[in-house]
Amino acid sequence: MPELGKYAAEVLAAYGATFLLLAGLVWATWARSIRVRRALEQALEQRDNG
Amino acid sequence: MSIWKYANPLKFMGWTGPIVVPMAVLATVCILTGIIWGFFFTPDDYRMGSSVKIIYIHVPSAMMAINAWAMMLVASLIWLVRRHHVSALAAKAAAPIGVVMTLIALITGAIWGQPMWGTWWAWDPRLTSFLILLLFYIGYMAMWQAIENPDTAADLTSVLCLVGSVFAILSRYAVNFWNQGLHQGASLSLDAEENVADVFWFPLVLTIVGFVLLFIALVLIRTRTEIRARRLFSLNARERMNDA
Amino acid sequence: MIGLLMRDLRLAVRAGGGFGLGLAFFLIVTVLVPFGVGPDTGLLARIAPGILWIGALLACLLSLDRIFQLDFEDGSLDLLATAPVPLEGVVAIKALAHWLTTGLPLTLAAPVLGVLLNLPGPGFIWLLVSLAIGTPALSIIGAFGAALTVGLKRGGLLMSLLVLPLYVPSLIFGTEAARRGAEGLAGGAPLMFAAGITLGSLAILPFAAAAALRINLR
Amino acid sequence: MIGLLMRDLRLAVRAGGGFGLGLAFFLIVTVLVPFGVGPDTGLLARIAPGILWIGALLACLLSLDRIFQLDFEDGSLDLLATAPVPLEGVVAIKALAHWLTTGLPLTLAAPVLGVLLNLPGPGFIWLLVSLAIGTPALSIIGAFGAALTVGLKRGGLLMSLLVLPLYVPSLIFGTEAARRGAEGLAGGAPLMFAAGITLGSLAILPFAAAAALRINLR
Amino acid sequence: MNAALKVIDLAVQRGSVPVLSGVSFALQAGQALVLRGPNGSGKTTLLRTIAGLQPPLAGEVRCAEDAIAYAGHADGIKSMLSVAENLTFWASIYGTGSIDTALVTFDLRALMNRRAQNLSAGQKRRLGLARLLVAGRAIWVLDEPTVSLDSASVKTFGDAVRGHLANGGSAIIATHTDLGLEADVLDVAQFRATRIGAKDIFDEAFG
Amino acid sequence: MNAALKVIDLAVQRGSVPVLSGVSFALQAGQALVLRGPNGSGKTTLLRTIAGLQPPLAGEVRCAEDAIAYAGHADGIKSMLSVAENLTFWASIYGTGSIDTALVTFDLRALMNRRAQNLSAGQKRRLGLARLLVAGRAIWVLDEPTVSLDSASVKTFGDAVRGHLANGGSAIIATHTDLGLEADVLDVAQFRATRIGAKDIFDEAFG
Ligand code: HEM
Ligand SMILES: Nc1ncnc2c1ncn2[C@@H]1O[C@H](COP(=O)(O)OP(=O)(O)OP(=O)(O)O)[C@@H](O)[C@H]1O
Ligand SMILES: Nc1ncnc2c1ncn2[C@@H]1O[C@H](COP(=O)(O)OP(=O)(O)OP(=O)(O)O)[C@@H](O)[C@H]1O
Ligand SMILES: [Mg+2]
Ligand SMILES: [Mg+2]
Repeated sequence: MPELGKYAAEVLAAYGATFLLLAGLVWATWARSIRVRRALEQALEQRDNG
Repeated sequence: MSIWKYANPLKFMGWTGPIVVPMAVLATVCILTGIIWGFFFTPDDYRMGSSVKIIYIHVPSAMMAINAWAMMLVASLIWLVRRHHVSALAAKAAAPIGVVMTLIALITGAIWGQPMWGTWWAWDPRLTSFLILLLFYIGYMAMWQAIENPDTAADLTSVLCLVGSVFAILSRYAVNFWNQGLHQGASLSLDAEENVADVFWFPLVLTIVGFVLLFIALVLIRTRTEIRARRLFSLNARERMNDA
Repeated sequence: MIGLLMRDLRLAVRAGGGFGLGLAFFLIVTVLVPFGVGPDTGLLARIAPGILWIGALLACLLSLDRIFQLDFEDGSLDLLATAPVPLEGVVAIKALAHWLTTGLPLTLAAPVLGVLLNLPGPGFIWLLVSLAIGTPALSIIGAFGAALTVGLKRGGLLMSLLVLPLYVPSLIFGTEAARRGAEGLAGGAPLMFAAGITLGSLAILPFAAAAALRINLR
Repeated sequence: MIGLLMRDLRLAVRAGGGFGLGLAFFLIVTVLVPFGVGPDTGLLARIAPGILWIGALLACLLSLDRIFQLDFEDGSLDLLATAPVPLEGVVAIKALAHWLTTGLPLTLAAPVLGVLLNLPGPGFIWLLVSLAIGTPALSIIGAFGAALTVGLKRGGLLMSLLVLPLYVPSLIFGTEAARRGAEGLAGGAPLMFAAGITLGSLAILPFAAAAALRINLR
Repeated sequence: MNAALKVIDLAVQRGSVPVLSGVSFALQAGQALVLRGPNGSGKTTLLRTIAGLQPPLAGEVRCAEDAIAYAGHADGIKSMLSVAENLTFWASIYGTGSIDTALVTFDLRALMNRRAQNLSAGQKRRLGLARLLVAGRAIWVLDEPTVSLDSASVKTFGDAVRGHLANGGSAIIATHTDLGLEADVLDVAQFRATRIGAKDIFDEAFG
Repeated sequence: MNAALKVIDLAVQRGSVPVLSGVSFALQAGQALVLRGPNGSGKTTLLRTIAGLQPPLAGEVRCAEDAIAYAGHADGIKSMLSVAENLTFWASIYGTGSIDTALVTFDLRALMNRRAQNLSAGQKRRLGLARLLVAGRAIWVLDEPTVSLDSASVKTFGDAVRGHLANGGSAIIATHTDLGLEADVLDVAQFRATRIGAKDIFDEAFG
């Protein structure tokens, strides 16, 4: 860990907030991707069977 | 055959499938190396102290916030002129990424402003125009949300994006006129005098490249999702049609 | 087209007084501000041009959603779209009618309300001129926003959201001119910019708005 | 009655996001003010509590006209009036739904927007509390205004006109509490008055509003 | 037998102009009454008065409390809600049970999850009528219920009314078309209000 | 003789769902065509497409520029304007002359200065139809024009259509009731869109 001096709180807060936002974005993208893919597969199956 | 054939939804799904994962991996590698390099292996700035480390996330996100809108503008134009569905959906997919980038730039900037300027927020032109950009993003996304029919939504949001871009540029000038501001000038320019020191420059360029790659990877994934959702919509609608 | 303008003006007057109400809303916003920020006259004088411009802008905004919404609901818009008049013209006329019933009276009333907020003497003429030049842009931009959201239930709020960022340049140049005027400086430069925005919007937005209407009707 | 509440909340969310949009409007008003009055942070800090209260009030106001208007237009209100539920209850539930989708999110967002206007540190908590206590009055008074103007074309603007004076007491006590708080003083006394107004309105206005509705329906 | 609904010497107004006067009739349980009369003769005004939406000018409407279900020109349908959500809402308001019967009767099962926005004119009307079954009220007061319905749906509607009557309900229906119901017909044109002797103009104006 | 309106292999959509496909017919001057079909079969969608309010999914609508007058479920009447003001407005938009014939034909003379707000449902509809005469267009595209009209008014309307045809106009009318017109009947149910071969699945979704 480098010595951050008197700006430690700011730097860490900035990195922390960025990390949270990026993680949220990636998670949302991922989750929706999976959800939609499932729903589509189901719908196709239903159409072909029913 | 022109390059437009790659915009056919089926073709698009085909050629993007294999490149999504490598792209995401490459993005992660670039960002991580850049950040670790910058965070652990660069010295403090003589004036800003260790707070200079914020630059490695602030500048790339600020650039991507603007670039994402630019990409949406181009995609909207393509949709309006050539009516390639993938293009409209790519614009839709890019908006949430742009919002997050804008938010990161605003938040890191605000946090940085506290030690540097002694305030969280000042009505500096650069900051202000980012706030306006955020508003445009929110309006654009709200518009997609509010309209049920996907083609109507694509048309209307594209028109909004065009007009919005013109007004966003206008606001940028208006805001400059209004207040001269505290914010840094362009320091990535080739003009050596304003340039940041080389030690900061290399990791910064690396994170910027990483953010660009991340943006591309996310846009691809989200566009693929939107294509599937669009198809699902058609199937469901057809289904309801057949029931009736 | 004259027929359309006359009809819209008549409806604005009949439907509970288009003029009166826009004005009254403006008045009330202006009156609320001293309640909100406190009665210090020096403070009020400094914020007066800005508050008056924002008040005018909000009064304008509130009346926007009816530009096309009512005509859409009762089917008139369908009929106008199939009638032998260009939709661009319909948009322009409706924006004009909106300005005549909102922007114009607001402009004329602003100096009077300036007294309530202790607007300094030289500011009056600048405020008047800046509003006269800036409010037409508010109407045509508003017509564009209304056209975008016409089919949607509760489009009114979405429209505000879309339209307000578009209002920012006009607002900045307009208030800048009024503020410089109030401080006794020359506000010519921002006024020129405001005029440029108004002219540009008038030239381009009717087409964008007509396109949006066509999309919403189908 | 729970059914009515759930339906209204669902409609607010469906119709383009009741929450999101009220909030967004509030955000935009707050953002516009610096454009109007200029970027001087000292000046902004002084007017911040008042502007935030006025912004919340206007955001509330803009969403009022839909409390009854849509139900009136599609005939639901006729049917509710003949249904086995007291009209007073309908009014109260609709005001509650309005508060949940507007007043509550506005209250929670106000401190965040305070940052934009450089609201001084101690002001945040007072602002939050004064809004939490004051906004229910805005919703129920608004429901009364909406009931009075429900049948009228373009009643929206007339309603603003009727409702704004009724909002003045809440606004004065609310901002007074927030302003005293921001200056580091105690704002307890005005807060008590604001609470009194809210409770009084909640007790009386549902009856007045129901009476107004009955008259407007016939 | 006691009449479910009794109208005694009723006079109704619209826009403070008397439209009908001297209307009297009684409606028994199990009976349907069809109102006829040319456009503008006052059917809508009469029905709104009976439903209690506007006060009578004179005379009286006698019926049990909370017995009337009214359906007018406008359907009270929320376009943003689905068909099922619309009906469930009314079921919760009237405190009645399930919406299944209503859905089946008016052939709305297939459209159940469709937003009302996306219904055709006739489908919307069917949804509006389905509300009557959900309301569970004894007296139906219907204003041109079959507008934009196709002939199959008109028949469905007729069956629904017949079922309602068979269960001891009653109905009063204004219509211009033939519903195929065995019902008494009342022509409202005969009750047209004539100007009262203009003796005291001021009293008349404030009537 | 040249057809006034020619519809060639038309497919129409609503909410991006194909509703009808393969619709073809020709309408001669002086001819009327009645569209029939159960609720939700796609009559409204077809008429809106013919009137140019929405783009066809496939196929073509061929007719002269500015020849069509459309009248849909909603009447486009301003409730705050009087009957005469409403008509005068449309006359000025279509650049035609006087409104007298329209007022006389649809028996609106007496109501001329009444606000549209204060009309009954059928009177409003008559006002909506009177606009057709004021428009002076050759092809009338009408969606359930006789809703809420009494039988006398339906006859008046039939006469108006017959007069229009005699003058070389033509009309295409969707309705569920009998208008007493000598007109060809087209049942739209036969054109119901079926699923296209799902060869290219994405293209299908984006069709
Ligand atoms: C909310 C506040 C802020 C916002 C919205 C913001 C926005 C931006 C933007 C748009 C850029 C340009 C990126 C590009 O080159 O495309 C930028 C760059 C930069 N910002 Fe900020 N900024 C904020 C606060 C700050 C603060 C407080 C500081 C430090 C005192 C700062 C330092 C910098 C630096 C050093 C650059 C790099 C300049 C360059 O290379 O062009 N920013 N910021
Ligand atoms: N403000 C008013 N002043 C004068 N007459 C009015 C006013 N408002 C309505 N009327 C008239 O009252 C009469 C009754 O209208 P009502 O709607 O009850 O008729 P209706 O029998 O339902 O007709 P329809 O079959 O067309 O629906 C109409 O002739 C109408 O023109
Ligand atoms: N978004 C949508 N998704 C699926 N189906 C839809 C959508 N919108 C409309 N429809 C269906 O399209 C069909 C065509 O409706 P249209 O209004 O054209 O019917 P219509 O023949 O005019 O019926 P009516 O006689 O009841 O007026 C209806 O079955 C309707 O339910
Ligand atoms: Mg009627
Ligand atoms: Mg139809």
